[in-house]
Order: sequence, then C-alpha cells, then structure tokens
Amino acid sequence: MPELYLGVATFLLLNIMVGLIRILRGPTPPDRMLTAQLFGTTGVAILLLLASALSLPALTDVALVLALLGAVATVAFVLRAWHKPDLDGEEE
Amino acid sequence: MASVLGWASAALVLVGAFFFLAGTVGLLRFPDVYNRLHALTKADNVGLGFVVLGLILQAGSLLSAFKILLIWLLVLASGATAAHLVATAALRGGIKPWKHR
Amino acid sequence: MLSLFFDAVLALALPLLAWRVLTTRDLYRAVILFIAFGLLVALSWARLDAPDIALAEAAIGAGLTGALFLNTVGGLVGRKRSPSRESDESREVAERREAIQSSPGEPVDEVMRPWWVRLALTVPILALGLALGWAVVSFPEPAIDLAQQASDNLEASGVDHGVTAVLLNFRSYDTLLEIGVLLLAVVAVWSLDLGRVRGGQAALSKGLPVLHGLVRLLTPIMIIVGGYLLWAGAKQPGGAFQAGAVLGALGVLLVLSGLVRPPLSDGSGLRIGLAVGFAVFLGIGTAVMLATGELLNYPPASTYGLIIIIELFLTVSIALTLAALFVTAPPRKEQGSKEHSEEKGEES
Amino acid sequence: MSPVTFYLLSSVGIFVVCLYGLIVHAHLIRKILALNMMGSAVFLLLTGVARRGELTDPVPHAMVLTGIVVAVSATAFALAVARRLYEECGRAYLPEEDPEDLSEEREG
Repeated sequence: MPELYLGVATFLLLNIMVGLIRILRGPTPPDRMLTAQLFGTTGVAILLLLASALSLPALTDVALVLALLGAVATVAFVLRAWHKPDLDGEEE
Repeated sequence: MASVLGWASAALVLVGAFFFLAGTVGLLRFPDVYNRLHALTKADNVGLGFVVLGLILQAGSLLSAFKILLIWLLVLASGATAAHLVATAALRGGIKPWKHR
Repeated sequence: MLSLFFDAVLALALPLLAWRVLTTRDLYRAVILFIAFGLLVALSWARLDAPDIALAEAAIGAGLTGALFLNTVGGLVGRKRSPSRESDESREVAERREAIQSSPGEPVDEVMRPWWVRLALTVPILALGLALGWAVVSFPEPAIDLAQQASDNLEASGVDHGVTAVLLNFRSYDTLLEIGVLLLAVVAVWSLDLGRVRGGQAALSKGLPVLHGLVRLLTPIMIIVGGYLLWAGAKQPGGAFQAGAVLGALGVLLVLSGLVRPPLSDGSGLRIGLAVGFAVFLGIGTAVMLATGELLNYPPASTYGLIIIIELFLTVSIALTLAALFVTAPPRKEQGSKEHSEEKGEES
Repeated sequence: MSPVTFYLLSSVGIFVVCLYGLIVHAHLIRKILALNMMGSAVFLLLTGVARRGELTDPVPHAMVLTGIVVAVSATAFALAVARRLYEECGRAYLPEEDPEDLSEEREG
C-alpha cells in the first residue's frame, strides 16, 4: 500500500511539473495565478499521501496549514497585484 | 476485511489520481482562463476528495480521519473562493470570455 | 525505488524552477513561479523528515512571501500610471483598449548585463557549482554528533520534541536574538514611511462578499490551528514559529480583505504586541540568570512552564510582526478612529 | 547514491543559478527573488545534512526554522526599500545599474 501511495504522489508531482507549462505560457496573469492556486490542491494531496506512505502523521498538519493558507497568495494577487485602479474606481 | 478495505482505498486513490490528470489536461487544453478555472477547480477538488476518501479508509483513528476530512472541506472552501476571485479579477481586467467560432 | 524517483524529480525540478523564475520576462510570472517553488520546497522538506520546517514553509513560503512579492509588484505597476493621470478621460479609454487587447499591465524586466559580462560570468559560476557539488558529495563525517547529544539530553530540556528543545533550551540565545531581528525589521520597515502609498485599498474588496465569507469562516479555524500547533510543539512538530506563521498569515488575510483596517486605532496595542515576545524572553532569561547565575539557564523544575510561557508570547509577537511587515505602514495617532474598533482581537 | 544526495546537489544547483541571476539581473525585485531562493538553497542543504545520520539532527532544523522567519522579514524589508526607491526615483533599479546605461553598454 505505501508503494501505491508513493506512486500516486509521484504521479501528482509530475502533474505539477506539466502544469508549470501553463504558468510559463500564460497568456494572462490570471491564468498563471489560478495554476499556482491549484498547485496548492495537488500539494495537499501529495502531502496526505506521503503522510500515509511514510507514516509521518505530522505531514497531515502540514497539509492542513497548506489548505488553510492556499488562498492567501491568490487573494493578494487579486486585491493588490493585478488590479486596474481606474477601472475599479469606475465600477463603484 | 482488512484487504477489502485496502483494495477499496487503493481504487479510490487511483480514481482521485485520474481526476487530477483530467484537471491537468483541462488546464493545458482549454482555450481561455474561465474554461480553465472551471475545469481545474472542479476536477482537482473532486480528485482530492477521492484521495481523501481512500486515505480515510486507511486512517488509524477517528480523529485522524476527521482531520483529513476537515482538510478537504477547507480546500473546497478556499478553492471555490479563489476561483471566484480570479474570475472576477479577469472579467474586471477586461479579459473576454472565449466564444466558439 | 519509487521514492527515489520522487526525490529525483523533485530535486531536478527545484533548480529548473529557480532558473525559470530568474529568466522569464515579466515579473508576475516570476513571482507566481516563485510561489510554486515555495510549494515544492515544502514538499522536499516533507521528504527530508523535517515536518517542522515544512510546516513553517507551507505557511510562509507558499503564502506570506508570495503575498509580499505580489503586493510589491502591484505597487510598482500601479505607481507607474499615476504621474500622467491628469487627462483621465483619454487615458481611461486608452487603458480600456490596452486591457482588452492583451494581458494588461504586466511589469516587464528585460534589463540585463551585456552579453560579454554574462559569458564571462558563467565560467566562475560553473566552477563554483562544481566545487560546491564535489564538497557536498564528499562531506566528512561530523566531528561531534549533535543529533546524539540532543537526543541524550532531551529529558533535561523539559519538552519531548527535539527541535523545540533546541530552539528554546539548548540554543535559546539564538532564538532570543532572532526575535530581536524580527522586531528590528518592523522598526526598519516602519521608518521607511511607506504609509502614503496605501489608500483606497479597502474599497477594492468592498464588492467581494464571497471573500469576506471565506475569511470569516477561516478566522476561527486558523486561530484553533495556531493554538494547536503551539500546544503540539512540546512533543511533536509544531511550536511558536509555526503557530506565529499561521496567525501572521491570518492577519494578512484580514488586512487584505478589508475586515481589519491597517491603521489600528492608535497602535499602542500593536506596538506592545510586537515587543512582548522579545521582552518576555529577555525578562525570563535575565530573571533566571539572577536565580541560577547563568543567562537563560532555566532551573530544572520549572523548565516546561517557562518554555510554554515564552512560546506563548513569542507566537503573539511573531504573528503581529509578520502581519505588520505586510502592511508596512506604522499606525498613526491622528487617524485613530472608533469605527475600526474590531482591531486584532484574535492575536492578543 | 542515497536520496539525500539528490537534495544536496539540488541545493547547490539552486544556489549557483540564483547567484548568477543575482549578478546578471538589474531589476530589484528579481534580485530579491534570487536572494530569497538562495536562502532556500542553504536551508535545503542544512536539512539534507541533518538527515544523513541515523538520527535526524534537530539542531540544523531549529536553525532553518528561525532562518525562514528571519528570511521572510528580511525580504519584507528589502521589498519595502525597493518600493521607497521607486517612489523617490521612479525606477526599481540601483543607481549604478540604470537600464539606459546598461542597454547602451550592450549596444556599444
């Protein structure tokens, strides 16, 4: 069973690697950001699988923290980094 | 009994991996940011859900099973919000939704 | 076998990703790749049997640092537009068009040194890489087995988790000074007086009830998780740094979503909170010195209690420091207003 | 070749790449990114070294843990300085590395 979990974890890691292509290609900043956000989900899955495969229960806590904070970067991106001051002001 | 649980767990984890793969394919193949958002958010969260189900079957205690389930719910909530935010930002930023021609 | 493959993929991916972060053209891409880099680093720590570090990295590398960089990049882009804002009518139209045509406002950085400098640099850099690689592969055995010593003395440290014992007992000076550095960083950032840059940010998040819902949902959970990590640190991975990182990220989230306004009333609570970790640590260290004759040498009977007290205050200070570093602006007395009285109740 | 060696070599790779980027690039954000990743490389090296023996050594772990928190505060400070520089001078480059100078040099 640990072997299978490790295998799936490796597979998910390769998934992330392939997904990097989308960050590189874009074409728009939101594309890149959504990809990074979804890496968080994959990372949680990898950590949970590793926690079970290596019987390191502490990694579940790492997954928990990652799940909690996965959105912080995205929120910062939307509210602070990628906004058009003029357009936003207009809508209000 | 134990081996039945083991097989079920393995199957669920593999199904989860398949959904992750589907999400990645969607990420690479879909034409615009809105399509990709929808594909990736849904597929990856379902994939994580299956992985979590598979791991819960193997969890040693009720407490750790509960913790894993909580993680999934958290990812669902923040993933959905993040998708909403990115889509809103993209629309406000003037990225037009893709139309089939 | 499989685990070896996992390690190989991860180890190969990290330098490649670093390379892409530094060579890609626009800065959004660089920063977002950097966030992915942080995630992979956290995974490699999970593989290297360092869950303590993975916890901190998951909170800081994947969350906080990325938010800091994105904030700054956004600030640089936003400022670039402001000088020519007088003719807003035509500007707005132009901006709209630009926005529709392509990905708008990507800060681009193409400036590099001339090619001959770059070429000349590769030789010493490659040589350094080879030398370091050789040194790393042929590491000598350590002369002193610190791992053995640490685990032998764990009983005397008052806690059952090695990393916490090292941080707060065996090498507590380091930790004390490190908290001092954190305090210094906040003072330095505040003295740069970046307060003017802010403004109108809270309005941005007004139309986002979904975000507010999420933050309201996450706030209590994050406080519980922070407390859990602090409590867990005595016998398993966790502790003041991880708890502080989680709560600091919570502070950033609250500020970002506009639920807590950055200029916190008159800021005296914030100032006390920032300093309390260092003050309590130093105070206990000195008090212990008066009792036992040595700085930070806790009397054996009360070690556990003292460590827990120090950790509790450290958590508060670390959390507030990280949030304050993100906000960058010091609280101002004259702006103190009553309507934002829901100031950071969660961390104090 | 044990798996730890992979990570040790990987850390060397990151460090070297980032050192090169730090020297070559002029934009301050890029430099801060490079410095930050160099820090991660050093942390990775320390953690790898801690993992080599039979017992995992908690001392490097504690060092890295505090190091991460110090690194993030140093990064925040560096970014704040960059922002202030941009406000004052309208560019995110050091005075010695003005983009115009560099591009002239490249052409000439």
